[in-house]
Amino acid sequence: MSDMILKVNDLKIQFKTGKKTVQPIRGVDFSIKKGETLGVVGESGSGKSVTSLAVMGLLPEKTSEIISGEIIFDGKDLTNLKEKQFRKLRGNDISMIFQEPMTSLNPVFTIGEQLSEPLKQHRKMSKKEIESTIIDVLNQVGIPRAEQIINEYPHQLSGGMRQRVMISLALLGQPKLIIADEPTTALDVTIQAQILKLMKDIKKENDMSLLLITHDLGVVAEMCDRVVVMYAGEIVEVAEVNELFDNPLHPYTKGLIESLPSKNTRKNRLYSIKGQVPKPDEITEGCIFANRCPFAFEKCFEETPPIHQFGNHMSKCWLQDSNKDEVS
Amino acid sequence: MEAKILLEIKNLKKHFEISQGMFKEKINVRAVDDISFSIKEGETFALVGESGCGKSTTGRTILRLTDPTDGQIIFKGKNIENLPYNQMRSLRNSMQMVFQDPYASLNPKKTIRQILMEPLRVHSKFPKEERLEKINNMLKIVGLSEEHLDRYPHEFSGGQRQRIGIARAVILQPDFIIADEPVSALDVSVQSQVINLMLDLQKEFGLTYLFISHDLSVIEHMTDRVAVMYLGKIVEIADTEELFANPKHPYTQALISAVPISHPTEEKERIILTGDVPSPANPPSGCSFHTRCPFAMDVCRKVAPEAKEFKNGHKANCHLYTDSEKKEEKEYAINHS
Amino acid sequence: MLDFIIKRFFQVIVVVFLALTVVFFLIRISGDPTTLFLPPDAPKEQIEEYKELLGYNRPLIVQYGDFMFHAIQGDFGESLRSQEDALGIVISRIPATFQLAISALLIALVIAIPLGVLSAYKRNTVFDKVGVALTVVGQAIPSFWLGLILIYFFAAQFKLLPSGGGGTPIHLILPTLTLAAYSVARFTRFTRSAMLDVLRKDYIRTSKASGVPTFRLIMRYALRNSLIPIITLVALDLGVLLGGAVITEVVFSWPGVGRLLMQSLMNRDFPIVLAGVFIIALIYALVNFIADVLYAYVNPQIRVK
Amino acid sequence: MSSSLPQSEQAIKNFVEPKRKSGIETFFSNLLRSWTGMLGFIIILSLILISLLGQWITPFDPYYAEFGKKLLPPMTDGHLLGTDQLGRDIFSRIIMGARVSVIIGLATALIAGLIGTIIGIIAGFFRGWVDVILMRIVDVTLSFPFILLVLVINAIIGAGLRNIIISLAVGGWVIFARVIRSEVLALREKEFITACIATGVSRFEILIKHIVPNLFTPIIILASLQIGTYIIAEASISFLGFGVAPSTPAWGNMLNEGKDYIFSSWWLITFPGLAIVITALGVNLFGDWLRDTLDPELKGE
Amino acid sequence: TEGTSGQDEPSSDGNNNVGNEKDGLVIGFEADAGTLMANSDVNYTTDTQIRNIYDSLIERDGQTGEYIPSLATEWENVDELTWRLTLREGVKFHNGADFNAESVKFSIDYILDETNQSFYRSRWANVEEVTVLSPTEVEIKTSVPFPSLIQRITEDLLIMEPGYVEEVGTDIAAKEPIGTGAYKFVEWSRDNFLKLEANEDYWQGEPAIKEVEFRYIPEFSSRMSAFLGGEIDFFKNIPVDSVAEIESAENAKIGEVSSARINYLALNTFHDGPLQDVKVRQALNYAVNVDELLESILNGYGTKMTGPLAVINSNYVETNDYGYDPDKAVELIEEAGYNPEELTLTLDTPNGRYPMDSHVAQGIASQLQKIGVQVEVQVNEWGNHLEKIQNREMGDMFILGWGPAFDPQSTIENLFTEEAPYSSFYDEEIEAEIQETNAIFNEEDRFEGYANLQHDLVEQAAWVPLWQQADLYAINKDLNFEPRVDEKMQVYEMSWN
Ligand SMILES: Nc1ncnc2c1ncn2[C@@H]1O[C@H](COP(=O)(O)OP(=O)(O)OP(=O)(O)O)[C@@H](O)[C@H]1O
Ligand SMILES: Nc1ncnc2c1ncn2[C@@H]1O[C@H](COP(=O)(O)OP(=O)(O)OP(=O)(O)O)[C@@H](O)[C@H]1O
Ligand SMILES: [Mg+2]
Ligand SMILES: [Mg+2]
Repeated sequence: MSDMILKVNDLKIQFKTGKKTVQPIRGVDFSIKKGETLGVVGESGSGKSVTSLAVMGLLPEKTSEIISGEIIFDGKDLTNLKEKQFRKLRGNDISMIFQEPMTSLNPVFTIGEQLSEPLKQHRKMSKKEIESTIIDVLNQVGIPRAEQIINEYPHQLSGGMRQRVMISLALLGQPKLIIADEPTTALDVTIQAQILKLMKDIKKENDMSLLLITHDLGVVAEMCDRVVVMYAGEIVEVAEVNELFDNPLHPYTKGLIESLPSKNTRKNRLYSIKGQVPKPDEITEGCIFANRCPFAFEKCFEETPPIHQFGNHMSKCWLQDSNKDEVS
Repeated sequence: MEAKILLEIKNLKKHFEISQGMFKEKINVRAVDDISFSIKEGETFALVGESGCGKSTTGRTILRLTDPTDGQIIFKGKNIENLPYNQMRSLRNSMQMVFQDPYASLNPKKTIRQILMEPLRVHSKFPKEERLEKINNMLKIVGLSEEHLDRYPHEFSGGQRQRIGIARAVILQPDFIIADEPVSALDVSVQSQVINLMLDLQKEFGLTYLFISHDLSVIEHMTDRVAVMYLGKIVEIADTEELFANPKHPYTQALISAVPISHPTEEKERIILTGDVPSPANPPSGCSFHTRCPFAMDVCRKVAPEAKEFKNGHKANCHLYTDSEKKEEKEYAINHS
Repeated sequence: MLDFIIKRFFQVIVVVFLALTVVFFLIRISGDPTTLFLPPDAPKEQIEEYKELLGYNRPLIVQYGDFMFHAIQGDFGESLRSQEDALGIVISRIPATFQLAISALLIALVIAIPLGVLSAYKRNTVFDKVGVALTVVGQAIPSFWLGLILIYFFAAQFKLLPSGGGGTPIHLILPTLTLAAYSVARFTRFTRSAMLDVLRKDYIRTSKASGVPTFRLIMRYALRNSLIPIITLVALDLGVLLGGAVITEVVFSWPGVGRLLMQSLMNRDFPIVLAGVFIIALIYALVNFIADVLYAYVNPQIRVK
Repeated sequence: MSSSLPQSEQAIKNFVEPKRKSGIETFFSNLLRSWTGMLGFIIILSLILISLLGQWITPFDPYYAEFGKKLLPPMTDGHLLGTDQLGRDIFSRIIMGARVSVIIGLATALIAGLIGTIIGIIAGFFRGWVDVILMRIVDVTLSFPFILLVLVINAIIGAGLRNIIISLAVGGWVIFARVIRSEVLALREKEFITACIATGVSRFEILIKHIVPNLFTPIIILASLQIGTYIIAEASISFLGFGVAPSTPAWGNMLNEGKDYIFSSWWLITFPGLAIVITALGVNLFGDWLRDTLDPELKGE
Repeated sequence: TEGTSGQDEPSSDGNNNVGNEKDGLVIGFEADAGTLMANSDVNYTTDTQIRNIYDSLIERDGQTGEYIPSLATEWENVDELTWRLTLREGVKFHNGADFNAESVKFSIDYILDETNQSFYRSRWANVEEVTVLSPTEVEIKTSVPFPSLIQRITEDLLIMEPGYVEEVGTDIAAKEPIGTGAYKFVEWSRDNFLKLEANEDYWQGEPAIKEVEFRYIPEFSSRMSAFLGGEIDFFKNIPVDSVAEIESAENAKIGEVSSARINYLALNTFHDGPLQDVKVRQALNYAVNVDELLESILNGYGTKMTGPLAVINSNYVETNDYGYDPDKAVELIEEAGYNPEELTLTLDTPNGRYPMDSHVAQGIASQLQKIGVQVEVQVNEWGNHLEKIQNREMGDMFILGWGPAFDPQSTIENLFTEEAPYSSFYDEEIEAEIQETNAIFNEEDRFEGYANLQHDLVEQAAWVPLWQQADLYAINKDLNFEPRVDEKMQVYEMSWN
C-alpha cells in the first residue's frame, strides 16, 4: 500500500524497572495515510507517548525493548534501524511536537540556536540561509518579531509562543509526518484554539501527515480524519472520526463519549465508567477492559478478544463476535 | 423564594510581592484585583478563567489560607477577613476545601483513618466512640470501604485519593466547600465519577459550592452561576445558562467559542484571540483585556470599565455596553461577528 | 546588578564581622599567649608588663572594641612572635595557598568533568560502574592519609618526587594530587548525576528528535545545562579545598595560609589567627560571590539584559 | 546471573503478594536488592559490634606498652597487624579505635542533628526576624571551611573526646539547620499542610503532627551522610594533633604517631588509614543507598 | 656511633652532588625563624639560623661548651659590678661598616630598650649601663653582682650594625639582616626557605661552603624523605626509631651528641600532697628505672643523669645515684604513711616536644605501677603544658626539658626556687642556700657552694633526673659536621669532603 506513510504492526514494548519488567504496549496496530490526520486517544498511561517515542526511535535505550512488531515508515522498518540512520530521519522525515512547551526547550540556548539544529544536521546551508529559513518558518507559525525572538531565551516567551516555536522546529525539516503528543494539553483553551487552528492550516499548506495524540475527544472531533482509541497499552477501536462518534463499537469508547458533560443533562449525574485504569502490572487474563465493562460476560475474563473488522471500523471486543451477539 | 446569601465578597484584593532572584527588582503580582460577588446558600458558584487569572488565589483568600491585601469577606453575615488564626480555626468546620492535586493534598505519612479523624478531633465533632462509625459511613458514601482505613495515600489511585480529599472536606458537614479544580488532574473516565459524587453530596447535605475550574463543559454541566475572571478581575457574572446562551463580554465569548466541538460534524463559530495572557505583574492599562480584544476601542486602553448590569443579575465589565445609546447596535455587532 | 553587589557586599561584611567576633572571644577565653613567647625564665613582672603592653589585662570588651577599631582599618596587630604586621604575614602566604588550591581545582575539573560526562554517557556499563565505585572510594579516603601514602610510594620508596617544601612545580605535584583527589571523586559523581538529570530532561528529547547526534548532544547541549549546578558545587567546594589545604599544607610542608594558621594556633599567635580567619572568611565570601555572578552568567534565566 | 536468582524470586514473591509488609521487612528486602547498600550496612553493623564488644575481642591489651616488642611487622609474635612504636598491638588498637569513631560519628550526628533540626524548624516555621537572625548565623558558620572551623574551635577549647564532639557539632549543625529549614519551608507550601489549615488544625499541631514526621526522612538521610564526614574530620584533627587525647587509641591519633615511622614501618600508617577508609566507605555507601531508596529527589542536594 | 653506611656504591645518585664539586648546603629545618632581627626572639629556631649571619662576642666550644673568644678577645671583671671586654680589630659588617664598641653598646641597648619588645630583656635587667671606652673596649655595669653575665653575652647577644639599623629601620633590618657572620643574607621566603651566601671577607677566613639554605619542613616524614631523596643535606631531631633506617641509607650517616638539654620528671611540691614528703620523692627516685627507659624507649640515645646538673655543666659534681630499687621505694612510701596500692598520682607530659616524651611518661607510669602506684598520664598540647606549669596548676608530676644548661646558677635558680615553677620544687632551706651561693663571686667558693647544692638537691629528691638528650642528626655522608652540644648549626664549621 503505497499511500501508507506509516504502518505499525503488532508492536509490543517492554520496560525494565529495577528487577521487574512491565509491558505498557501490548500489541498495537495502526496506519496513517499520506495527508491524513490520525488521532490517538486514551487516558493517562494508556501508552500513547511510548508508542510515539517508538516511532521516533527515542525510547530509552537501556531500559526499553521492542519485543515484537514492525514500524514501517515510507517502506522501511524502523525497529531495526541503526541509531545513525535513525538520526537522518528525525527532524527531517519525521518530526515531533511534545506535550510540555515549558520544558521541551533548552533553557540555556537561544531560540535561534535551537532552531538551527535540524538544519545543521540535515541540510548544508550557510549561516545566512539558516537564519532566513528560521525566520520564514517562525513567521509561518505566526510569531511576531521573529528577528528578535531568535536571540531570546525560552523563558522570555509565553507558553503559547513556545509551542509555536516547537511547531516551527518540527516544520524546519519539511517532514512527511509530524507526531504531536498532546500539543495543547498544557495550554489554556483560548491558546489551544489558536494552536489547533495553526496546526490545521500548516498541515494543509505543507501536505504532511499528522499523528495527533490526545486524551481530549473534543480535540479529536475537531482535528482528525481517523481515530485510534487506546486503553492500557492496547488498541481497542479504530474508526473514521464521524463513525466513531456516531457509532462507537467498543464499550470503552462508548463510555468515554457518554461521559462527556455535554452529552448529559445539566445538573444530573453523568454517565460514568466505574473503576479505574489498570496499571501495567495489574493486567490479567482476558479482555483488559472486562473489569470495568458493564457488558462483560464470562468469556471476557478468560480470553483476549480478537480484532473485529467492519469495513474501516475495527473493534477489539467480544461483543462484536458474530457468534455471540445477544447483548445490545 | 429568595435564598439567603451565604458568602459575600467585597472588593477583595490579593497582591503578592515576589523577588525575582538577586539580579532583578521585586515585582508586585496582582493575583486578585478588586473583585466582588456573593454566593447564595445551596448554590454552586463557579469561577472560570485561564491559568494564572487568580481563581485559586481567590479561593484560598476566602478561606483565609492566605491573608487578603484588602477587601471584605463576609461569611454568614460575619466579617472574617481579619479574624485571627485561632478564631478562624473554629469557623473552619463550616467552610472546607477540596484541592486540585489529589497527590499533594494528602499527607503521605498518615493513614486514611488519621486523615479523616483529624477534622473530627480538631473540632470535637461527634462523641469519640461514634467518630469511627462516621468515618466508615463517609468512606462508603465516597465509594471506599472500611478495609481502606489503615492504608496510606500512596496506595490509592488518583480518583480514590480525590474521593478521600472530598470525604475529608465533607465529614465535618460544612455549609460551604470550595473545590479548586477538583477534577482537572483526573482521567476522563474517573472525572465523571468525581463529579457525580459532588453532585450527590450536594443533594444529600445541602452544600454550597464555590467550584473553580477552567473546563467550561464541566461548569456548564454542574454550576448555577458563573464568574469569569481575567487577570485578577471579574469581567462577567451571570447565571450559568444565561452566560452560555448569551455571553456579553468579548472575553467570555471567546472563551466559550474556544471550547473544542463535541462532535465532528458540529459547526462552530470561532473568535480566535490573538496573543497571550499578559502577566498579572504588569497588567495593561484601562481594560486589561484590550490587548487581545477584537473590539478594542480607544477608551478601552485608558479607562477601566465599570460593571454594567443586565437582566437577572447578569453583569459585565465592558465599555461596549456602557455607552447606553449604542448598546443595541453593539450587541448586535458582537453576536453576529 | 549594582544593587545586588551592594547587598552582597554588606552580607560579606556582616559575615566577616561575625566570624571575627566569634573567633576573637573564643580565642581570648582559651588562654593567654604570653607564656609561650617569653623565655621560660622570664620573671612575673615581665609577663605582666608584656600583657600590659599587648593590652591583655584590660576588660575583654575593651580589648574587643580596640581590636575591631583597628581591624576595620586593616590593622590586626603585630604577630606576637615576629612583631610584623599580622595581616601582611597572612597575605604573603595567600599566593602559595592559591597556587595549591587552584591547581588542585583545575586538575579536579580537568579530570572530573570528562570522566563524569563519560560515565553518564556510558551509564550502567562496566566503565560507569567501576568509575562510580572509584568515586565512592575516593570520597572515603581522608586526604592526610592519601598524602602519607603518596609520600610513602613516591618519595620514600621510589624517590621520584619530593615530599614537601614549596617552590618548584615538582613540589606541587603530590600536594596537588592529594588535595584534588577528594574533589575529583566528588566532581565526577556530581557531574555524572547532573548529566544524567539533564539527559532525562524534555528538551534533550527535543534535541534528539531534531536529529542531533549523541556526541554533539552531550558536548554542546547537555553539558552546558549541567554546568550550572556544577559551578555552584565548585564554588562550595573551594571552601572544602581551602579547608583541605590546611591539612595538605601541613603534610607536605607547603608554605601557605593553612600551615601558618595551624602554627599560629599552636603558638597562640592570636593576631595571625585572627588575620587568617579574616582572610579566609573574606576569600570564601568572595568566591561565593563570584560563583553567584558566574551562575547568573551561565544561566540565562537570571541573566541581566 | 544465577546467584541473583533467589533474590529476584523473592522480589517477585513480594510483588505478587500485595500484603503490606512491615517497615523492617521492606527495609531488608530493599537492602537485599542493592549490593552497595548491603555492603555499607554490613560494614556499619560490624563497626558497631566491634565498638561494643571492643574489650572482649582484642587479642592484646591495646594500652599495654611492651617496649621490648616495638615496631614488630604484621604477623609476628601473634600480632596480626604488628606493633607500634611502644610495642602496643595495632590490631587491638584499631578495634578500640572503632569505638572512638563510632562515638564521634553518632554523638556528633545526634547533637548536630538535634540542634540543627530544632533551629531549622524554628527558622523555617516561624520565619520573620527569627529566621533572618538564625540564617545569618548559619551563613557565618558556613563562611568558613568546615574542617578549618572545627580545627580552630578544637584548638581553642582544647583536646579530648568531649571537646571534639562539641567542636564538630558546632561546625556541623548548620548543614542540618539549612536543609531542615528549606524542607520546612517546602513542606509549609505543600498542599496537605494547606489542607490542615483549611481543616482547622492548630499551628502547633501542624508543626508537631504534620511537619515533623515528614522531616524524619531528610534528617536520617542527612545524618547518615554526615557521619562519614564527622569520622574523617575527627581523624584529620587528631592527625594534626588537636583531637582526642594522644593516649586514646583513635585512628587519627595512630596515624599521627605513626607518620614519623613511614619510612621504616609502613604498617603503622597503613592499617589505621584503611580502617578509616573502610568505615567512611561503609557509611557513605549506606547513606547513598538510604537516600536513593527513601528520597530519590534529594539527589541534587 | 658514627654512621657506618653500607657498601660504597659509586655515588652516581641522580640529583645528589658528585663529591667535591658541591659547595652548597641545604639544611632541613623544622620551623621558620620568627624574625631575622638579632636579640629579639629567644626561640631556638630563630637563634640557630641567625647565628650564621651575626656573630656573638663570646662563643662556646662545640664539643666542650667552654667559652672561647669570638668578637671579644678578652673579658674581665673589674669589680663585682663592672665587666670590661676587649674587642677584635679589623672585623667588618657585611655592608662594609666597621665592627667596634659602638655596635656592642648598640646591641645591648637594643635589648634593654623597652620599645623593642625584646624577649631577652628580663634576662638583662641587671645590666645598668654600657660604656664605650675606646673603639675596641666596652665596659658593662650591672646593678647587682651578676656572675652569669658572660653566659648571657654568650647565649643571647649577637652584634648588629647600628648604622644600618638606624638607616633602614627595624622593620627592614628584621627582614634583611646585616651582621659580621660567616654568611650574608640573600633571600628569605616566609615558611619556605632562608638563603645565605658565604661572606668571603669573614674574619675567620672564607667559609668552605658557599651557599646555605635553611629549608622549612615541619613534618618529620617530609624532612626524612627530602633527606633520603638528596634534597637536603642534613637535619636534626630524628626519632630514635628511625636511626636504623638512616644508617642503612647509602649516602647517610648519623651524628650524635649528648646535648646540653636535660629531661627530667618534676615532682610538684607547690601544693599539699604526698610529694611534699621527701620520703615519697625518694621512693619515686628508686622506683623509676631510668636505664630501662633509656634502653627500651630511647634505644640508648641519651646520657643518664643522677643529679640536678649534667656533666656538661660547669661546676658539675658527681652525685649519689638512687638506682633502681622498687622494694626500697615501697618501704619509703609506707614509712611516709601511705599505702602504695592506694596511691594515685598524675603525670603530665607534652607530646613531641622532647624525644619520645609521652612514651617516656607511659613508661614511667608502667614502672610505677609495678610498685602499686597508679599513675594517670595526661598528655598536653605544648602551650597548655607550659601554661599549666607557669600558672602552677600542675598535678603531682610532669615531664619537662631544660636547656641549654651550661651554667649552674641559671639552671638551679630557674628550677629549684620558689619563684621558678619549672620543677615546681620548693624547700625553704634549699632556697636560702641557692640565694647564698648565687651571690658568691669567688670561683672556688662558688664551686664549693654549687657542689653542696647538688648533693642537697639529690638528698631532698627535688626531682627524678632522667638524662641529657641525645641530639641526633641525619647527615649526608660527604659532609663534615660535628654536632655541637649547644644545638647550634654553625655552617662555617662544616665542609664537603
Ligand atoms: N521509561 C519508562 N520506564 C518504565 N515505564 C515507562 C516508561 N515510560 C513509560 N512507561 C510506562 O508506560 C505506560 C504508558 O506510558 P505513556 O507515557 O505512553 O502514557 P500516555 O498514554 O502517554 O499517558 P499521558 O496521557 O499521561 O501522557 C505507563 O504506565 C508508564 O508508566
Ligand atoms: N504564593 C504566591 N506567590 C506569588 N505569586 C503567586 C502566589 N500564588 C499565586 N501567585 C500568582 O498569582 C497569579 C494567580 O494565581 P492563581 O494560582 O490564583 O491562578 P489560577 O487562576 O488558579 O491559575 P491555574 O488555573 O493555573 O491554577 C499567578 O500569576 C500566580 O503566579
Ligand atoms: Mg504522554
Ligand atoms: Mg489554580
